Amino acid sequence: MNLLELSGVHTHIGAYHILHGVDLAVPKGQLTMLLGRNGAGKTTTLRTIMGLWHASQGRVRFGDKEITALQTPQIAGLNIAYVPENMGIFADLTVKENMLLAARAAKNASQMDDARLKWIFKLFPAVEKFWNHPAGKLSGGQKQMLAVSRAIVEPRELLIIDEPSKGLAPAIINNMIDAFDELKRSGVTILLVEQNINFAQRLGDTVAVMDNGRVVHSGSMTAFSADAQLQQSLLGLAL
Amino acid sequence: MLKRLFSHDSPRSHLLAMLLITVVLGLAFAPFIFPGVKALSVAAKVLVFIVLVASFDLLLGYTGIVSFAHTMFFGIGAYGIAISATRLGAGWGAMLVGLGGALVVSLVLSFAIGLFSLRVRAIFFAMITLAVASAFQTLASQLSDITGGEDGLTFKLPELISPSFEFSDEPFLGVSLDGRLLCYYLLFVAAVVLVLALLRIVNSPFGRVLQAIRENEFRAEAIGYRVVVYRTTAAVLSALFATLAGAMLAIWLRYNGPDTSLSFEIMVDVLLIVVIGGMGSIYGAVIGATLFVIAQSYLQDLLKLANSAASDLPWLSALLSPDRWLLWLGVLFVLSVYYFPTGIVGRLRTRALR
Amino acid sequence: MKGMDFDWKPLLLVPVLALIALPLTGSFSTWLTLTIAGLAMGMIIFIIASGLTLVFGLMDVLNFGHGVFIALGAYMATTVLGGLSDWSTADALGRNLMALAPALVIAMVAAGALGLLFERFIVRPVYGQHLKQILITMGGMIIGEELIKVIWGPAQLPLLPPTAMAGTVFWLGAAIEKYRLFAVAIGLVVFGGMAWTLSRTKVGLLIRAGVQDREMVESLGYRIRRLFIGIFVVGSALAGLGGVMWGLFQQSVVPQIGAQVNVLLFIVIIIGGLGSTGGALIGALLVGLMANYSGFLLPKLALFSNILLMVGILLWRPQGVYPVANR
Amino acid sequence: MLETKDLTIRFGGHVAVNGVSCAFAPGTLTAIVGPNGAGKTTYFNLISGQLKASAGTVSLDGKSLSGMSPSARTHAGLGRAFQLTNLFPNLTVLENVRLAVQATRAGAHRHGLNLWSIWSDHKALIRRADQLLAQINLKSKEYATVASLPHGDQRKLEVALLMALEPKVFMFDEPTAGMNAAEAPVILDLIRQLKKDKSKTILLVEHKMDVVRELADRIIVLHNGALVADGDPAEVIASPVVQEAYLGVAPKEAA
Amino acid sequence: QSGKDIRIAHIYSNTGPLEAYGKQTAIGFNLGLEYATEGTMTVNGRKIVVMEKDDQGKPDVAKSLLAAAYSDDKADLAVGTSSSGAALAMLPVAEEYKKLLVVEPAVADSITGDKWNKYVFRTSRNSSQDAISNAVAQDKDGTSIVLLAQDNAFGRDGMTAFKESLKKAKVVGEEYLPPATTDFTAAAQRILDKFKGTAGRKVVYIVWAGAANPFKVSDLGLKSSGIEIAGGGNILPALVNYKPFPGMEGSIYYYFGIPKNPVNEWLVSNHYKKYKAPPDFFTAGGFAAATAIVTALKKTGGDTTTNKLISTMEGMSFETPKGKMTFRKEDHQAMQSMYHFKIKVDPAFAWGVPELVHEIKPEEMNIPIRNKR
Ligand SMILES: Nc1ncnc2c1ncn2[C@@H]1O[C@H](COP(=O)(O)OP(=O)(O)OP(=O)(O)O)[C@@H](O)[C@H]1O
Ligand SMILES: Nc1ncnc2c1ncn2[C@@H]1O[C@H](COP(=O)(O)OP(=O)(O)OP(=O)(O)O)[C@@H](O)[C@H]1O
Ligand SMILES: [Mg+2]
Ligand SMILES: [Mg+2]
Repeated sequence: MNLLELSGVHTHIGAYHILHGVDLAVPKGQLTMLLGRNGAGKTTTLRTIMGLWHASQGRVRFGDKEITALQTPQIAGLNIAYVPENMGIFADLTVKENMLLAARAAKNASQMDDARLKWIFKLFPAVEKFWNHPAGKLSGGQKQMLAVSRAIVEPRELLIIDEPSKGLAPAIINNMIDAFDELKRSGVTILLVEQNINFAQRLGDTVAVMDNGRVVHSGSMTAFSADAQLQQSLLGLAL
Repeated sequence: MLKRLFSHDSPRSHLLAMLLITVVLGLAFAPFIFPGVKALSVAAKVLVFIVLVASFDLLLGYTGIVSFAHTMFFGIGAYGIAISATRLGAGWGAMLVGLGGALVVSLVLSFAIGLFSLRVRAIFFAMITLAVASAFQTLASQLSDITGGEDGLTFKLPELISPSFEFSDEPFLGVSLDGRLLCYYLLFVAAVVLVLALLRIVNSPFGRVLQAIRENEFRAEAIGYRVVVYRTTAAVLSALFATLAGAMLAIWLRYNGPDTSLSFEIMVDVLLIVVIGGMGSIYGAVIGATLFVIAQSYLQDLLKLANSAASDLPWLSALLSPDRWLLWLGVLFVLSVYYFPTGIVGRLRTRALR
Repeated sequence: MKGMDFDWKPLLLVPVLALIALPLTGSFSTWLTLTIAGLAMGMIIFIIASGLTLVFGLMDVLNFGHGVFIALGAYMATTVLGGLSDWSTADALGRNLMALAPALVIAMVAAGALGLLFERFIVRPVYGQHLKQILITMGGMIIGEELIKVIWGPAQLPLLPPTAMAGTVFWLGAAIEKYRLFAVAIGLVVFGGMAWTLSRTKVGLLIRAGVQDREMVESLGYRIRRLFIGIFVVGSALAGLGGVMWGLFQQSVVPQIGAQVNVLLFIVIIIGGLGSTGGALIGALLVGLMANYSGFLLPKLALFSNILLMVGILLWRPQGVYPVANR
Repeated sequence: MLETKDLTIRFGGHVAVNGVSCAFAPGTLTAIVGPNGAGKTTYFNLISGQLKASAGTVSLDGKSLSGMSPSARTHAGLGRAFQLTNLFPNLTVLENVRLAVQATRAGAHRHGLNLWSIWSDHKALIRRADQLLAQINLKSKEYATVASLPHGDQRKLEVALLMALEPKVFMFDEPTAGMNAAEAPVILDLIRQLKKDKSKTILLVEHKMDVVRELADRIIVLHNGALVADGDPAEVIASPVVQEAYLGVAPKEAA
Repeated sequence: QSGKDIRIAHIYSNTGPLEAYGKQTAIGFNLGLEYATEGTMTVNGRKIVVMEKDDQGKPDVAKSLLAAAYSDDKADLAVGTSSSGAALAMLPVAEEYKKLLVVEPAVADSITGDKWNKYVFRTSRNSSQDAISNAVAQDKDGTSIVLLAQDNAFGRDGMTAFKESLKKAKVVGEEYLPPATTDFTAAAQRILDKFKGTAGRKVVYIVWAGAANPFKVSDLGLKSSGIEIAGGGNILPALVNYKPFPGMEGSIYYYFGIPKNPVNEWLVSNHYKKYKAPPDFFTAGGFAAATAIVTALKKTGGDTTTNKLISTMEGMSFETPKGKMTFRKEDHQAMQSMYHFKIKVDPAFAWGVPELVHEIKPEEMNIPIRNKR
């Protein structure tokens, strides 16, 4: 069963026509990799799902609900977490405050789920270390960790993440791979945009490749990994 | 040749070019096309505002500094002429002394303010200039021995540009050839020269760097531009041009007072004109100032007409009463932000791109 | 954690200023009169500024039209108190309050309602764009002022405090207007309410986050739109309250009553640091004290005392005493 | 020769860069690696002048740079691309590069402010900018505004600005982060070409070990602000500190 | 000539901070014309046409409006305006165009003083008249006075004239406050200090224009030290602040209940009829300007030649709601009565009612001539 489904989605930004009929299915409980060259429209697709830009044509379905025309807070309220490409860190707020905002159920820091925080601190030690620091002062990679931590501070049904591994040291990337694996096992569905091939191969269950505002290939990761020619033609290189 | 005169900054829209030509021709022949003292006063005010607004755009539109102290320099220019004419009498020498003095004062003040602008954040800077400008206005009305206080100064200028001077008894094309006419053309020439100079400055490599600083000051510094120097220079230049605009105003009015050249109202008008015209474009200042000053000057007359037309609807006529012209000016403020987010110039240029 | 300790230095500014003034004023009772009057004046200024700390300090809306709500509040009070003049001129505190309470409430409701309209038609298109905010809110201000003139006329209207709040009490030889004591009480309530709400709920955090990156806050599932409307309305209502208090203090209202205090309010908020309720209170108290001390010692200086105060504070702390929002 | 001596910076109690002394010779590409938050970007910031050191000095060819503003250091020959893209968002791609070209030539403060010539008369600057755009495959987008570029193209432009400065020292901070695997080679090729010019000093912060392995002549490792390893790439990568703290091979708490 | 319209430009603040004042003047002026022409709006067969113009309280606007009125609209003469600054800026225009300007209601002394020219007449009182009449009202043996005024030309000039004309009372201090002052505590403390060691009656004499209520100084320790406050008259909304001070004395330019003459009766009853309210301070002034002009026009037989009008008006007397006024030949200032009043509280009125103590006739005031001819 597909938790999220886009059919024939067109998106315009101002006068520019960016997405030209995206069809994308994200199966429940799996990790879907969205690949493609720079400018293929991956980020735009994610933003369209989140309602940050609205589809001019086509439909977006989540569960059994059509979300095409919903507003962003409503969409997020359906238990979806999103990590944007630019990370969306609130630079003036401390790390703690950033996390607190992501924890919708908590009214103040003491109400955040301790066990889950501990888990996060283990994955991303920097989040704990800089708990009371302004998030704007973090290093590039630390910000990226915070952005991902925010998305997992509470259990969500769907995680949508735009390039989480950029700027992270290999050790941390390993942590993150473990984390996503764990989340997946607990039943979370994940939609990931990634450039890091290694990352993609180790985690992906299904794969979709975009080019020029369309999904030009979709299928299972194993099949895709095996077919070097397909990779070459779609991504311009072999994995 | 013509292109060089305009520093290769073409209007990039036929409609805009037509509008500009209309405005320039209209202003050049204003005394003959629009007879009457009032029309000439409006035209003169347009000239002054074109220079004032263009100078402000150098600061706001090109450098991205929001300052409310611009009218302060406008006022300094006006007071320079007013005070020297009052003290030294109605001579050309006195005018030059006043102008020179005003320029020096503006230079020093704007230099200080320009340096200060780097110390605090943008909003704070804007608010500080607001406070400084209001303090300066208070100061001008307090120093009544020099400035004439709140009543201001009425003064005489050289005979040649005074209304009483007639250099021909015969009216030419129905217009009497007097000092007022000469004065108008003095302003016209000054405005043309100053606007062309500003155009040159914003289209120089220097002007381009200002835009870069506006966009991302941090990166501009990183690629090797000394932001302090550029910003301060822009602040000083813009202040000097505003001072000249102030002098033009005083020469035309032969009067100056705190409300006339220092009030916050003028500052807001200038801001609005920049936005209506289109920020970051000297042409925007020209078009914006023309439209706004004309609208402002004739709004009351227009309302008189509307009011009598609506006289059988009492509530409507209360709103359309000429007494409430400011209400409609306020509406104009709101609508122009709604409908001209990129200003007239921006609008016309995007249209031309289609 | 370092930097998390409470920063107490700015709190000392108020007593330090008062102590510096003590030897200069010469007589103790004069000093006491000036100090109490200054603090009370500061409280009144705080009440009018409180709405703007929300709207400008937290929401980052450079609202030059804030004065409209102040004026509307004051004018509503003239109407309500005029209608209830029997009660407000009665020589009994209870009945005075019965007249004043509806005046305050109606003023706040009216200003809040206007705030709702203002947010929808004036502010909404220009969130995040300072320059346009300045222009469009100036436009809103002009429209509001003119409409007030259409409704209430252009002339100055009297607005006298109820009988029990007129006059003076004496304490240790210092003359204290009763009305100021009332204002202090209201100011403390406003301060307490705001400080509590902002520190105990996520509201303050959400607004600061929303100003920086509205999309991200929405992506986290918060309806930031509604919150912004709500805060704007509260800010406007507080301005309405401030208008009543200011009008009663001046004992008269003119349509420009709001515009006249605009610069002062911005100064208070800058001194306090953006978004800080406590900072705004300190800023307001300093402004009130400075005005009284300098008015007594050197009246000429009183004209510029606010600006000198602001420049002084900014040289010490370029972001104001307690910056919350970092812009 | 770029040299730092005891370079240190503290933020409150936190020492982000801790007494780093290191010299970088022309003709070598030094990769700087280390866990997130190790102080790599901060080290760059200290060298290029965005941050003022709490202690220590920076010098280039024997001339001290300490106390110079970032713009002065740029003129002294330091060039820098940023980790988080940092461009002129509402100007066109061409204009971005042209400004960087201009900074090194006409209009730079050394030559006066240049406020009385017309910018479009400076044809050479525009030609040079065009040339650079062609080199990084962005020529087709030269009139697009930067804000509308996809992330990957913005990263490329970031590098183009650095190339335009023609510095003696190139500092790259994760130039290929977020860049598509098909596009990254364009940047890597550029760096390879630079390496051929033996007068250039190149510093590269990079998390992708395959890239580091291929390009680096030398690796230095920063950890908690301190320089913990320095030397030949193969050796350093094999060292325990890198294996554990950085690559996380033997899982142990990092940072 | 006869048959052609007589064109009068009336420039006043129809908008801007002085809007309320300007509106009163305009009403008064039109009522005055109606009264003086007995409702015909004609003099000698020539119809009077009034062109109303709004100077927004701005001197530069007033100045160009006047020039446009004389030149574009062919006005024969002009009346205006509310703000002193604007009126001062208008004076040279009258001289340039060699046309008559009747100043009303601006009060600055310099209008008929050093900035005066022969085309300028003024029906309104000047600051000296205000100050001197107030001095007459306060000038008693054994009185010590502290002056409290705004720190601007209006405040300082008024106080100088006031001081100069005191004979018996003694000025023990002067306080000039920023015009925007709202908190008077500091001033009250300074005033208390100034009275230290004085005996006898103690009075603070206040000249103030603006929204804040300076009478609050009384509450800030002055009343309890036995210090009285005093001030000149004002418009009705401002007289509300006088209500808590029954018995306070001063002098006023006009209050509708004071003058007893047919003109005022006509004005009050017609104003009530039309506007359901009594005429105010500036209504009377506008009225006086109108009667002055019509009286002059009647004398010239409708001739609007400027020099003719000037020579007619110099020394001319005319009837106004304040009784007879006379343009002094030397400086064209209308000599007029002022009213020494005492505040009474009457529950029927929202304001403190000024009751006439004594009409101060022009002869009782020695108004200096300050212009140079
Ligand atoms: N604000 C905008 N205005 C105009 N065009 C835009 C805007 N944002 C993106 N685009 C265009 O939309 C297209 C798709 O961009 P998008 O950011 O979705 O690509 P992407 O696949 O995420 O690329 P990358 O891997 O580099 O992040 C690009 O051609 C880009 O130029
Ligand atoms: N301005 C600052 N104020 C306080 N702390 C800072 C500041 N800048 C950096 N830091 C801290 O210094 C440390 C080093 O940061 P830096 O950005 O240099 O790391 P980095 O090695 O570049 O990491 P990454 O690989 O994640 O980019 C981090 O822990 C960061 O939180
Ligand atoms: Mg992307
Ligand atoms: Mg880094």
